[in-house]
Amino acid sequence: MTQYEPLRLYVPEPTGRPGRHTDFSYLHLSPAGEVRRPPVDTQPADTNDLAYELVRVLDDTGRAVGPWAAATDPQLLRRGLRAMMKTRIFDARMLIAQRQKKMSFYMQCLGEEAIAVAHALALDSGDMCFPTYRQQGLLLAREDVDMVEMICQLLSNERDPMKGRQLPVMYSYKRAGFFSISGNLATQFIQAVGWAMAAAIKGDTRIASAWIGDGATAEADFHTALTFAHVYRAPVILNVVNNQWAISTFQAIAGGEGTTFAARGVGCGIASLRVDGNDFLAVHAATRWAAERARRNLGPTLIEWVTYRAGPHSTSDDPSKYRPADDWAHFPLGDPIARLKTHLIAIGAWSEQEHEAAQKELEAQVAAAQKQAESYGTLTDGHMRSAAEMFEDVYKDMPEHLRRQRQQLGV
Amino acid sequence: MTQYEPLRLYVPEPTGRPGRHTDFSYLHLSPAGEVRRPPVDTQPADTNDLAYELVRVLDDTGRAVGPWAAATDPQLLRRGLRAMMKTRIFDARMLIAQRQKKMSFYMQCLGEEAIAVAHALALDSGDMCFPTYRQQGLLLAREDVDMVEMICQLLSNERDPMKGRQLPVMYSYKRAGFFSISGNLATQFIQAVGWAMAAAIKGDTRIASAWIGDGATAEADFHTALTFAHVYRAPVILNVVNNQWAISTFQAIAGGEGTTFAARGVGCGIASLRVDGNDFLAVHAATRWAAERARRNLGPTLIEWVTYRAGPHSTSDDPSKYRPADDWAHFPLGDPIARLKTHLIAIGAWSEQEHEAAQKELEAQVAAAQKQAESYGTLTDGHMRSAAEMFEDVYKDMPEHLRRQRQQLGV
Amino acid sequence: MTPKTTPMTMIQALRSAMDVMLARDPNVVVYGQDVGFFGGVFRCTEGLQAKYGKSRVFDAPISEGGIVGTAVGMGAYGLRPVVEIQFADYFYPASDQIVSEAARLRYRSAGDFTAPITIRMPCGGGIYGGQTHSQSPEALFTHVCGLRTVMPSNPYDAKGLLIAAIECDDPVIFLEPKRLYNGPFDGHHDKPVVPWSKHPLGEVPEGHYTVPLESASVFRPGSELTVITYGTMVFVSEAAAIETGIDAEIIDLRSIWPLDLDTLVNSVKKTGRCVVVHEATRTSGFGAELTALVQEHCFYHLEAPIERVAGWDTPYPHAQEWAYFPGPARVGAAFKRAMEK
Amino acid sequence: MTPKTTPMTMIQALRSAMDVMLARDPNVVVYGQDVGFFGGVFRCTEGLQAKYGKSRVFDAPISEGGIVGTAVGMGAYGLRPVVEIQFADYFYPASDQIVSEAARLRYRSAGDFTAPITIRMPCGGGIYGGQTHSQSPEALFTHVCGLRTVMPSNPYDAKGLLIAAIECDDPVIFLEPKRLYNGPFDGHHDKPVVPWSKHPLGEVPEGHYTVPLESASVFRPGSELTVITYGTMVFVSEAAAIETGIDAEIIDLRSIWPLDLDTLVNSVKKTGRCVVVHEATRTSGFGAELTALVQEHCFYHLEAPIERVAGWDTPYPHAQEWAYFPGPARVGAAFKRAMEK
Ligand SMILES: Cc1ncc(C[n+]2csc(CCOP(=O)(O)OP(=O)(O)O)c2C)c(N)n1
Ligand SMILES: Cc1ncc(C[n+]2csc(CCOP(=O)(O)OP(=O)(O)O)c2C)c(N)n1
Ligand SMILES: [Mg+2]
Ligand SMILES: [Mg+2]
Repeated sequence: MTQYEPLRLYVPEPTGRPGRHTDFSYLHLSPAGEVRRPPVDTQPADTNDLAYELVRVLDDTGRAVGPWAAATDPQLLRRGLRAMMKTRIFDARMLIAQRQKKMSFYMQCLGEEAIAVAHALALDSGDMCFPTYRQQGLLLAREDVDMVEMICQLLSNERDPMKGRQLPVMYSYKRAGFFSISGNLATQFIQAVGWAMAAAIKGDTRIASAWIGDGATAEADFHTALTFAHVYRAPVILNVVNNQWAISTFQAIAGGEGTTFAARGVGCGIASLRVDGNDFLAVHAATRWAAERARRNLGPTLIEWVTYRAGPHSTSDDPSKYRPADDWAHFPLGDPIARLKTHLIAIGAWSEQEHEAAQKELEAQVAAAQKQAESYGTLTDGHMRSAAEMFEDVYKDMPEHLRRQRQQLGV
Repeated sequence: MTQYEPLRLYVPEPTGRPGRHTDFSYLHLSPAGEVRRPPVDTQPADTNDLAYELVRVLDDTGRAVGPWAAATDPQLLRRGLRAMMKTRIFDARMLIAQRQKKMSFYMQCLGEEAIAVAHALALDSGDMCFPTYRQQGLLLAREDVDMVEMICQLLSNERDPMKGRQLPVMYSYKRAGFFSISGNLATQFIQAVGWAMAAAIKGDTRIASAWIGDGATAEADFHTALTFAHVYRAPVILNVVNNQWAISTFQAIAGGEGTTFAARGVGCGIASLRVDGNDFLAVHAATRWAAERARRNLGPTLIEWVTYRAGPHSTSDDPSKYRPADDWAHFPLGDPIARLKTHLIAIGAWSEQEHEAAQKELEAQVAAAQKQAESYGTLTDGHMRSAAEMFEDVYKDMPEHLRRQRQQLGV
Repeated sequence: MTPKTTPMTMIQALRSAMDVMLARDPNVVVYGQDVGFFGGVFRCTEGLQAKYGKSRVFDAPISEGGIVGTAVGMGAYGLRPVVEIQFADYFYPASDQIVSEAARLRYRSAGDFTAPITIRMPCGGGIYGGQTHSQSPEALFTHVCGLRTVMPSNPYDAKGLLIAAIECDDPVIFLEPKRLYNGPFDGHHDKPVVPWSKHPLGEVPEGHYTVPLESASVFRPGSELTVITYGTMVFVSEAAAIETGIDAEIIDLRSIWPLDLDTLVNSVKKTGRCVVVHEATRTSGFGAELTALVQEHCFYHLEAPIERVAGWDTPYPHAQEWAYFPGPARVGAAFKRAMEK
Repeated sequence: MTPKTTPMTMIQALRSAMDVMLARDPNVVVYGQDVGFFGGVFRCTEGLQAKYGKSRVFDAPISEGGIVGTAVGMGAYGLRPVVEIQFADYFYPASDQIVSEAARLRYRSAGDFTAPITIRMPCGGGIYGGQTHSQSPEALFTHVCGLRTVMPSNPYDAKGLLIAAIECDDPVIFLEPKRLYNGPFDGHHDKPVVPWSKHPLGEVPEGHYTVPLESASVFRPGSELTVITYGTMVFVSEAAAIETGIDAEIIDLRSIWPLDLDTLVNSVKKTGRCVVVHEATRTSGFGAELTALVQEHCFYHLEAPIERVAGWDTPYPHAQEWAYFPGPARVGAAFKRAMEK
């Protein structure tokens, strides 16, 4: 009777699955150096093209090309390379420690090191990041965060600064511009906007930087963050780390198919960029551009960082169940450490020898930190914060009922 | 020390306030007939321009112009005009009844009649609308919804089909494709997507139509609706009624400044249109276009309907406190009834005499319906549904504890 | 010298609290839907934007989640945001930010960050608001450790508690029984409304003062029966006491959780009988916790089962509002049952 | 003829329930985060997409609000969606859709539309999941009229209750104590895990059967003391009974609300003593309602105050998990207190 075919439910799928290679053409890459760099006071609606292109600086031979290639101090690049190497070494060792049951859980950022590290080096101290669990690079890029303390938290031992209350990787370092990580996805995204609004209300000069994964953009707080940031022109950088996966779920299920996460920003009236997240120079340049906008009262910028989650989601995950085992090897944006190393060697600011020496030195550093942290206890050896502390910090002052409960526990 | 000025909080404001005229240039209108009409299988990303333009058919002289001007049957247009007139008359009488305390509350749709009415006439029976409280036109445009029954609900009398449980205007007419209205804003937007997904899962040919106000787009469910509709290519029309106000709050506070609500759709990978909501022909044509996309498995369409909330938000509101009293008179898109009337007269399908006669006839119809409904009781005369019914429909079968409570009440 | 007082409605008292705090503490900001230019749908913030400027008092998008989420961020920065949820019925979109974030931030960060925010919300029925303008969701908040939940029953307490809430370093859910905004409503909906200007608790000091959190008040002393209640039900219970002639001691919790346990335990130990009254839905309402606490602490003093009077376990209906509302007749009947046994 | 049974873990039993219902009723659909290709982070839906196709079993975006919101819409259409919230701790973004929509749709539309949906969520601690992978939020749901809240404690009940939930025309919150997924955990975390294959309740019929909603089970008959509990705490209470030597009657509620009041009232009337046990935070936990109900219905039979054993009023800590968890020692101590007085 009707002229129409039956309706059908469409369910997106990745092209690759275990035993079947991924066709990465879905990524729509732009060649390095080809995407324009508008002035920082550009109108948000005028960034529409940038939300679909990909800002890249490093070409395949390691040269820095195009309008986003800034004259960056090689000293800073070397610092960045070392921080990325340190992050990768740190992750690798902590993974082993988790397998040895010294800690309950771990999450690495393998393959995504450039994003947090270059971002950290492009911000000012005093700026506040609202990270997810995959931005340990923000901390490891800084000189003022003690690895021993971080590992004490991972081990949930008696020096754990979170007093044993948090999952291992859920750090909080106010003094280092690192907001307390929540286990509930996306909540920090709107909080960052609130922090930025507060800075604006108080006439501060510090800005906020909000972090979220591709998968978590489907949560409400992504939308509220974009809305509030746009309405009040909040001085905030809205970072979406699109590492293609959310546990077992391909980014198309979060809405990445046929559009980009950056495009969401433009729709909401926010200047937006889509950037090669494995290109240290592009990350640094784009962050600087966005930070400049925020500091000049020009409002928020959304940046989609395109990268790949090279490791399992967490120590509870086994990606070989849902994607090709060697997927990362084929990911067209490569390895951020290898790419920056090639660049530095190409410009004569680094060498294989220096790289090897740095690798050894950093391995020793991390190992020493781990050893020291373990001397304060690990999850399983009983050297942990006292049960009495469990009742503290629920409120500023402990109410009567918690005193009674603590007493009942007999601690 | 720092090179930057202090940050400042930006808070958007309407140009007009009591005693100060609105500068409506912020609306960015396109001339009638100038916006292109792409084929229904256009790629969502290719509708970007349409999300910033304004689809209009009726020009200032009442002629239908441009690619969106379809050869619409004058019979249908006359039906639409009468339905709009009926809606306005219905609202006016119910407002008075509320002032007479026959009902607790009322909400009119003055100035927005074209949107719901033309939409209703462009859908098929069996399609399901998920409306807000301002789409009574969807019901009043139909022949199969009894005004007496509607008024019984408004009066909360003993024939109230909602059994006294709902606020007056929160209708539910499953048989007329009208989903139960919620007092909580935005919730219906994602439910419509779920309904549409269900239709697709079942291989149905019926589609869904979701409704939301400009203000409520800030809620989470707007975002989740766009995300799910996009991901699963749900057969749904996503209608945003931008009537410039959300109670006392100007649409810029919902994020309308420097962008459009239609642009949100494009960012999410959804084909989007921005349409003159006071232009009956434009509403009808755009709805047909979107419905055709949905029925052909081409996915969702978001439509921003630009209009103006001519009356107070509800009977509890006094807009003279926050906007120019004569604002509507200056609204550049005019009055939808007057505009369609002019068009019909211009094409020789209507006359002043017919208009006057229709007005009288409809007034009599509404008055008669009201009179009949009032004969079954009003809020204040005690002829209401029994208190015993209060305990029904909480669950399908009444659990023990509700039986006990009903007993306790002694009913 | 006693401070100068003025007769105020509850709305004026709440506004005065915000006014005092905006003036005293540059870190206080006030925002929410319609609270800026217009001054809120209940007019609680009227005039404050004009007085303190748009970056201290402003309109927010219709996003309860965004409002509370930004408040948490502002709190982390060092501000003391006071936000309005237009009706308590609309807090649900903010649940995650309230429960997972505001309530837990201090704990999970071991004090590194805190959320000293106040979330105001009008609650309760009696205005023909139907199921989405009448709810009393306090019990839900009391199950969330880290939150403080407060509900004043009169202008004096409203101002003093709101100032205490704003000054408190913990997140505070501040519930305002909207049926009390204009007068001490005792449940007799068919009688004329008594204005606050006729009630002693409508006399409110002009400047700064606090009513401490975690302190209940003995609203009406009595010897035969203890009534534990808060909000609108304080006056309904008073009416029931007068109408039944039972010498009931009425305790107004004011702070629902954490609460002032001693005041209620002492009273029940004295009277041996207890009725718990609230407007919220009965099952797992805060009356359940109160009942549990009283039986735990006063078991050997109780001469009869503790009675609970509450809203029925249905959504708040529109037309049958007064059959739903636990008015003086229902409360009085419970008093009698508690006395009989 | 008795139906054929197979030893199943709770995960297998839940999967079997969905399998049975997907096969029987073309209106059943299953979706949630990671439930499609991968089969769920706890593998409860493993194999179902391959068997029933992508439009019956599929992955969803990370939006609990969207998952439940679409489920409400699908329910209104006529489907019976069964959705998974990855951890109960993450239901908050869906609160508005659960409370204001699913629970109230039938009521507000006078039956015109309904929401026959099942919302599965793993709950409870004991896996070092910290404060966002350990919560037991059941009490919050029980305060919302229109919802049914269910929590099985073993594979047999899990399958029978899940089928009953899917077939139920009301929205059902289906909480799965994740610590019981693989075996009947009794709280002795330092002892080896006992698998379900060693427990009689791990024998599960292969086909369709139901465990009716609103029916509690007397998990362990006894004469000295009534223990009202559900989920993991059933086994912890059993261990406490064995260890204290107290002849406790353990009632497993199974349906938390609406509940089977008669079974518990009859038991308390028999024993005269009552302990309520749950893992959730104590204040305004469902233990408060249970305590209130028991004192209302059994006041004159009670020989001692009703004891509540529950999680402390703090977030679920990570390292101090076993000091937080109400294990057999704490439960046993309460048994003794209840017997002493
Ligand atoms: C509200 C909420 N829902 C679900 C989860 C469970 N969960 C934890 S991480 C994760 C995937 C997140 O993916 P993405 O945002 O892409 O970040 P990535 O892990 O790739 O860095 C999920 C579903 C959660 N933590 N919080
Ligand atoms: C969740 C929620 N928050 C707040 C409200 C109160 N409220 C009712 S209508 C309204 C304004 C809605 O404006 P808009 O979406 O633009 O629709 P319009 O009234 O203009 O048609 C508000 C804030 C509500 N009903 N629900
Ligand atoms: Mg990801
Ligand atoms: Mg509007």
